[in-house]
Amino acid sequence: MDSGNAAWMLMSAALVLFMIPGLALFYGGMGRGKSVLNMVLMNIYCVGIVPLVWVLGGYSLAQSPSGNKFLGNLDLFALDGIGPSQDLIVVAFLMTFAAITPALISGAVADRMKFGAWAIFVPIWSLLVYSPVVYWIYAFDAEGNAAGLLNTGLLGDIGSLDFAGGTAIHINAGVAALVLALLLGKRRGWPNNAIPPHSLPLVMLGTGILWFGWFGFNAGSALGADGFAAQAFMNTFLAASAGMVAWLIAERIKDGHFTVLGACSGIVAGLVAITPAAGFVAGMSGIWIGAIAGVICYFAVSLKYKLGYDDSLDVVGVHMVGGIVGGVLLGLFADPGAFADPEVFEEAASFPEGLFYGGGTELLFEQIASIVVVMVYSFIVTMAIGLALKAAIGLRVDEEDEIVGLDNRLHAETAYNHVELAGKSGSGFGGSVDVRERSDSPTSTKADAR
Amino acid sequence: MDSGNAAWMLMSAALVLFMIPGLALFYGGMGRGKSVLNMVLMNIYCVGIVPLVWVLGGYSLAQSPSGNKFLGNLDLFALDGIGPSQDLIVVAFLMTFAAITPALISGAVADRMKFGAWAIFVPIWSLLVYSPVVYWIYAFDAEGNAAGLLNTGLLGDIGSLDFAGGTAIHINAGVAALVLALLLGKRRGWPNNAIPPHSLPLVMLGTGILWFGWFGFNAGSALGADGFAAQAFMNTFLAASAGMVAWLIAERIKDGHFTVLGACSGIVAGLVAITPAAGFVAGMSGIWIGAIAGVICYFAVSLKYKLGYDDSLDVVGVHMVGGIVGGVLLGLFADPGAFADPEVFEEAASFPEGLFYGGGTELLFEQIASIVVVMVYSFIVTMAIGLALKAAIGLRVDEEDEIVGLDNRLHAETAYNHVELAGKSGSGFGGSVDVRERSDSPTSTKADAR
Amino acid sequence: MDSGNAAWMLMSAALVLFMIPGLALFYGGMGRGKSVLNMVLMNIYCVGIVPLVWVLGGYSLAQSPSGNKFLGNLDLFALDGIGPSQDLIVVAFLMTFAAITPALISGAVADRMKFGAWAIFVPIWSLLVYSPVVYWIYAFDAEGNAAGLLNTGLLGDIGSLDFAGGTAIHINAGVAALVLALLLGKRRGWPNNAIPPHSLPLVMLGTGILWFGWFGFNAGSALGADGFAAQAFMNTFLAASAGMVAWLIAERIKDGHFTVLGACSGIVAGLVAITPAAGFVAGMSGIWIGAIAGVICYFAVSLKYKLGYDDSLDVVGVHMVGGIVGGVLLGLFADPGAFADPEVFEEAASFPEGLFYGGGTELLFEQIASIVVVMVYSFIVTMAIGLALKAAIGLRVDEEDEIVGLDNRLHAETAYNHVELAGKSGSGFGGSVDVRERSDSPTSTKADAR
Amino acid sequence: MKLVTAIIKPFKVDDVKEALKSIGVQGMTLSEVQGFGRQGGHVEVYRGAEYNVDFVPKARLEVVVDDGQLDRVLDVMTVAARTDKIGDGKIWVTEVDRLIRIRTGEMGADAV
Amino acid sequence: MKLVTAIIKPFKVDDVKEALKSIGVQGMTLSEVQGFGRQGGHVEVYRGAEYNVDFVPKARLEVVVDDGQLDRVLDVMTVAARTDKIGDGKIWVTEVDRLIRIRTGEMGADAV
Amino acid sequence: MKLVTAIIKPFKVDDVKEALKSIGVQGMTLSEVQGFGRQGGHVEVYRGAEYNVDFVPKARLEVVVDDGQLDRVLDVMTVAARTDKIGDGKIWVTEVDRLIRIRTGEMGADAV
Ligand SMILES: Nc1ncnc2c1ncn2[C@@H]1O[C@H](COP(=O)(O)OP(=O)(O)O)[C@@H](O)[C@H]1O
Ligand SMILES: Nc1ncnc2c1ncn2[C@@H]1O[C@H](COP(=O)(O)OP(=O)(O)O)[C@@H](O)[C@H]1O
Ligand SMILES: Nc1ncnc2c1ncn2[C@@H]1O[C@H](COP(=O)(O)OP(=O)(O)O)[C@@H](O)[C@H]1O
Repeated sequence: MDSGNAAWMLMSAALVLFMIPGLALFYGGMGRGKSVLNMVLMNIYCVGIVPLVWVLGGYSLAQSPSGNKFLGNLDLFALDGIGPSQDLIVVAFLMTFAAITPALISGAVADRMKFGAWAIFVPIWSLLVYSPVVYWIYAFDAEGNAAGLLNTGLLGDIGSLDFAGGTAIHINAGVAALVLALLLGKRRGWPNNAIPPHSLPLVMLGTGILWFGWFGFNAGSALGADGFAAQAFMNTFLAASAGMVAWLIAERIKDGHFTVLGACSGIVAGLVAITPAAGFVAGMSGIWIGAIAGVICYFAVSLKYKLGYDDSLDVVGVHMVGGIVGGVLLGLFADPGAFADPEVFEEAASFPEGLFYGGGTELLFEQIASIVVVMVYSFIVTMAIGLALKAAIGLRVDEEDEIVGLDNRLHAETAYNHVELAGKSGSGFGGSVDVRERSDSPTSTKADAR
Repeated sequence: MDSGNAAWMLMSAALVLFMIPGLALFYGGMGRGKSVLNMVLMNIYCVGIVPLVWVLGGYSLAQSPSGNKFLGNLDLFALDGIGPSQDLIVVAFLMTFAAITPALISGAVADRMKFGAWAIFVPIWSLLVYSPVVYWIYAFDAEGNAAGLLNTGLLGDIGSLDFAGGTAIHINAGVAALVLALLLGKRRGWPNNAIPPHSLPLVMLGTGILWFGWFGFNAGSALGADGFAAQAFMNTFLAASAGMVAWLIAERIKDGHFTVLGACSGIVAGLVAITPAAGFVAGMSGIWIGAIAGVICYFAVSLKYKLGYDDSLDVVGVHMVGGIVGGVLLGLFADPGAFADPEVFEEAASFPEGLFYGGGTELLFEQIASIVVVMVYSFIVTMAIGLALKAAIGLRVDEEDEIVGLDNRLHAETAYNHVELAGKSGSGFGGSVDVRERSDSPTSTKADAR
Repeated sequence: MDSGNAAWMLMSAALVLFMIPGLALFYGGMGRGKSVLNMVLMNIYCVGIVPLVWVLGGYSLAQSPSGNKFLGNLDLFALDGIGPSQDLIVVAFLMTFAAITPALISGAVADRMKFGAWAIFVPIWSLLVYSPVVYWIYAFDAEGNAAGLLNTGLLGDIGSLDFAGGTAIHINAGVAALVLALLLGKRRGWPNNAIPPHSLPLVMLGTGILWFGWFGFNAGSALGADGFAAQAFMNTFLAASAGMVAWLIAERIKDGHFTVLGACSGIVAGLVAITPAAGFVAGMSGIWIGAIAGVICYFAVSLKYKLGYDDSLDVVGVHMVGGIVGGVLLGLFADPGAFADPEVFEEAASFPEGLFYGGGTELLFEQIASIVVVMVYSFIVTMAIGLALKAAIGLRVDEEDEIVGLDNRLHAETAYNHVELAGKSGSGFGGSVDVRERSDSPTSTKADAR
Repeated sequence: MKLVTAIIKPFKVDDVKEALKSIGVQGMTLSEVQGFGRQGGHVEVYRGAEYNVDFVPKARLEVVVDDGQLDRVLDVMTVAARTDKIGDGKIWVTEVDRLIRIRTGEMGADAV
Repeated sequence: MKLVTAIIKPFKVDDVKEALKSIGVQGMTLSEVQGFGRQGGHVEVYRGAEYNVDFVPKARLEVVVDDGQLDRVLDVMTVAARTDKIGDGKIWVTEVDRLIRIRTGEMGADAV
Repeated sequence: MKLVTAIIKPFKVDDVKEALKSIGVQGMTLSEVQGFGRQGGHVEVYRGAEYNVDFVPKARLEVVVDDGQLDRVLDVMTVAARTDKIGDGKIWVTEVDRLIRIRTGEMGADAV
């Protein structure tokens, strides 16, 4: 790797890491003021525990050439054999993806999941669900040929495409979010009572950080600072813009007003949908993909009311649905020919074309098949992990914790303590709801297994 | 472009994009709590609509070699002929500039502009004002020679200089801001009643993001990671620091205290002023330019009280005035000789010197002439667009909307819903002012053309 | 420097600059709502004044080859002889370090220091404490050989190691923080009354920005985008993750709950501790260093209650202690052999090994000796500056200022003005505490020397 | 003396304050409250879902007045706070036994 | 008429509101307050240090009711707000001399 | 029983609370309010412009006390809240007809 490519990859890894506090603000702002810290902690915890799991075993399972289609081996345990070198940049880059994927799930379990259960769920899910799916889509054998279940072709000899993790990350996390939402059940009062975002400026800030970081996510997935990365960058940019505008128009027509939450949701929907396609489409395709995702996701976030699952912060509606939209549209818009210029990306020529660019329906079917496989696998294994945890320690907090708020009851903290009426003494904790209650229900007992 | 230059340009484009949520926080925090979302949406909307307009036509108008001094043609419609390649990075980089320029204007129209009018104003202004001005300053013919009205020399044979958009962006947007402030009139109660920033921590955060992003804005305008970029980086750094310190000293002397809003305004003033000069001055000039801008802008933000226009968040006082200060001082401090080392920037030798570096007054007059031309053009065309919109759909919201707050009335949202007194049911919307009022004035009617 | 390395260094300098608003939020959120602006201003003021001091004299004192072991000369006054070139990137990169170091101190003086005293303290401390210490650790003579007191070896012929500023920055600032906390005395009511963080979401955001920026801090200290930088990046990542997890576990066991403040503190503790070691350790050492620092700092932040100094936001407990942990552990974990591959870093071979990698105890003793020297010097000189300022203008605000809040009394601002009950007129300042009081104690008098 | 408590629309605070000032009222105390009343039962649409909103923001003004001033104060307040739309609010009056100005220790009518 | 003021636990607001609605109360006013009572004197542990917490968040409900309704209202409130734990709060009743509905100018019992 | 309502300077809350505790008052309720009074009419300078500030932050303490305790409570409060500067605030007293402790259902003086 030359220094220029290395510079871009170092930067991309940092950018994706920065997405995690961005996501914490995006979700935290969208949720309740009395459980924002719980949401924040669920997110940043992922970037604590997952990197440790990743360097020990996750990376090896996901990326080592094991000779089979399903899973890597443990040859790279504790990064065995990877000394100080630029190779580490790619390990670190992928580590940020591993960390953000379970964090995405957290939005669906807002306000009601035991923190202890989450703390155990995350590393297990990372090893049992994330690493295998990544292997299927991105594994290469020792000669550098595609080796995974899904990149070698399920239905024929062409493999499905997923540039930066539409299927591996967004659909995968979205399905897991659905499973946990089903297992946890609805929040008290939902859907009759409004639970509006407690801080939309934080949501906007989180969205801004996500967009900024997503350039690292997508253009960094080119693994260098070349024309390939440039196109991925441009597609990411246009899809987010188009997603925002499309969502704004849809909500203006249906609901009568333009909202900040709508603009932010549209941006994220566009970003999710372009993720699998960023390095495989050219020209104005990014606009189409973003705009279509913006409209479809706008409608998808209302599904939960019809179907009755409490996907609190719309992980399913935006990440799962947006990921599916992007993955399927890639079957239409994939245009490797545009990249064929050897200065851009030599190997592009070997990728399949989409329906609109002369490739027929083969890629489209591969895309759909891959998506279905990942959805089924993620659903089943996440369900198994969830049921096991439920049986072992329970997934859901007490009703009183939910009413009083998770921040106070689980974490002994309150997010905001702006008011200090009593100048000298202890009303500082005054922002909290029923702090004193803990005298009735000692923390030491209640905190167990949270 | 080698991979190192490409890496820096990818990063620079991402940095400038990140400035837009930064600007939304800077303005949003400085404004009222009841219209912060309106401000945020005006800003992020720009990075939704402008990129679409830019790739379709704006870029072509601004950058295609058309053979005249005034405007490009539409040969690059929908980026025709620009396939996946590193050229796209520059298109994307310039796209972020196009997006942020109208966003700058929004600060002047806070608390009282119809969102629908803004939504239409932005793309039109981008095509009719922004693209032509960019062409005048940055157009090159097919052989790479300066071709625009202002970079070919208005008064003689040397063109005016504008490294990263002092005239094209800050003065241009500042004048448009003045026009809209004049057309909209004053906010109710202004200037008798204080309208203090509703969240200074957000202002500080926004400023931090702007400064961070401004390194991409200015040092990215070197279009590579060379000594030229290094000097632009250093100048940007020093001018912001000096602007902050100068403003703090000025306000300490005149008002008696150091303020956070003063420090932030000084930073931005310094950054604006160094923008046209960043790659043309060396040594300690950045400190002088930043410090002078800090002091002048400190006085300029009070002008509105004397002259009576309600430039709500000081777009005119900081961006227009700061841009003028920088543009004029460049006529004094320009020192292309310092860059002449071929390793730094070969072509620098062909740029004109400022008064202090042996160039006489020619550059100074060119700078002033260019600034005047852009100001006049921006004033007239913005006024025409504004008047047309005013006649067609009106620019200003109803008085009641203004009193109750734009967030609630236009966007059906409230920024903060920290308090959830009623644990179970719907007081979540409680943070809003007179939500219920909408039963009297149905959204469906009122929202029209906003 | 090739363009790739330059791109990474430009980016790294921008990243470290961005840490300063991050730090302002981290500290500001952790402190009181009525003095958050004072905290913010103490931080951003550093990035105003220090760069000016740095380019004038600080850089020259810290980095010019003067031929002695103790201090540079003033040959590089006003960057004399450093024209536009990539060398400026390194000057700017180091300038961000100079700016953030005194900002770190501010957390210890929260809620009670005169702003005027701080304004004078910062540039003096930067010249008298920061520049010399940097010289001792990082000075090179004209031939590029180590020349400073501490990098030439105190106890023998091998010098101590400090990759990115564990001793020069974190221990140095931590000791100065302790000195000022001692000189200022305790805040009213401390430690009997709780002073909880006024906004934990801001703390989390600040932490996220710090982590993001720390990649520039540490991996940028490789001065290029090579394997050395890659390893520093990976170590930085793992140490932060491990620090977070370790702190969370420690507080769960001792206090009964996982907290957001704990997670954030653990991240910072891990980052501080890996700073001196980032480019000298390999494999899983980053995890060990981060985890050990997380646990030790968790205990260290309680020391102030036992010893009775009011280190308000735990600068001593995290930065001084974390820096010592990292510096000492480097004596154990240093593994230059791992870097010996000439493609990674040729000169690594000349660095000493730690105890665990066959180097015996020599490096360990050098590390300890260097740390002690810096601590003693920083303590004495900071104490002298502090005492002089105390005698001259006083360090501590009036009791009434402290009760009412520094934002209102020193800066005439209030951080949050969310509520605008009175639609039309001046209750906008309503968020402030006793604004009116100033009629009794005119600002003009009181503001003197603040 | 009487304590007049008024629950009004937030954006009417200023009109009421000015009206009271104009008839010589020299002090009052304002707080933020949430009101539930006939206005209640409204339905909001947000992000594609419908919600009942029960409590709406109101302002609460407390003014202690001399018995003689009471009628004028009530008249002026009622007029200034009125928008003729539902949710305009209530005013209630209670008897004050004692009143003290803290600074001076003055009592009763002198302390108003 | 009477003014009933209740200081209750914040998460009980909804139960009390629903209970009052069910017996025909059509309006009430809610505010955030901080309470100090027997509950006081609790010790918190945070970041390794112990603190006394004096004031805890409470909700304050004000309801103006007809004299005839008073007993029912008090009964219903007491039951709905009770958790049987310390800190459940207080209810006090004061006499209202006059009541005005701002929108219509109605007075007295009609204005409730 | 009486309800004592005091509007005081925010940074005096703690002194008043401690003073009341010291004479055996076991409960009180605190809220944030904004006050307008003689203090009013002050001019602020910010960012080069001048503003009138009408409302300033105050704290509002409510204490229900036995008739016998009333005088002591008023004395103690007045002293503890005083700074001798304008804006120190007011205290007013109203009659309480009934008082209920929610947890136990106790009524009247027992419920204080
Ligand atoms: N019985 C009551 N007790 C206390 N406050 C009341 C009562 N009825 C109404 N309010 C207050 O008055 C406000 C306006 O009442 P509402 O019934 O909505 O309007 P209107 O009085 O115009 O018919 C309510 O939001 C509430 O704060
Ligand atoms: N004398 C009083 N005056 C005013 N408010 C009181 C008084 N006593 C208690 N309160 C309020 O009632 C709340 C509950 O009182 P507390 O003594 O804690 O519980 P309980 O009434 O269940 O014994 C307090 O937090 C305070 O807001
Ligand atoms: N008539 C009144 N009714 C209700 N509250 C009042 C009244 N007069 C004063 N207050 C409250 O008392 C506070 C202090 O009153 P002010 O006139 O400023 O000071 P002082 O009583 O020391 O002369 C005011 O801010 C306001 O909250």
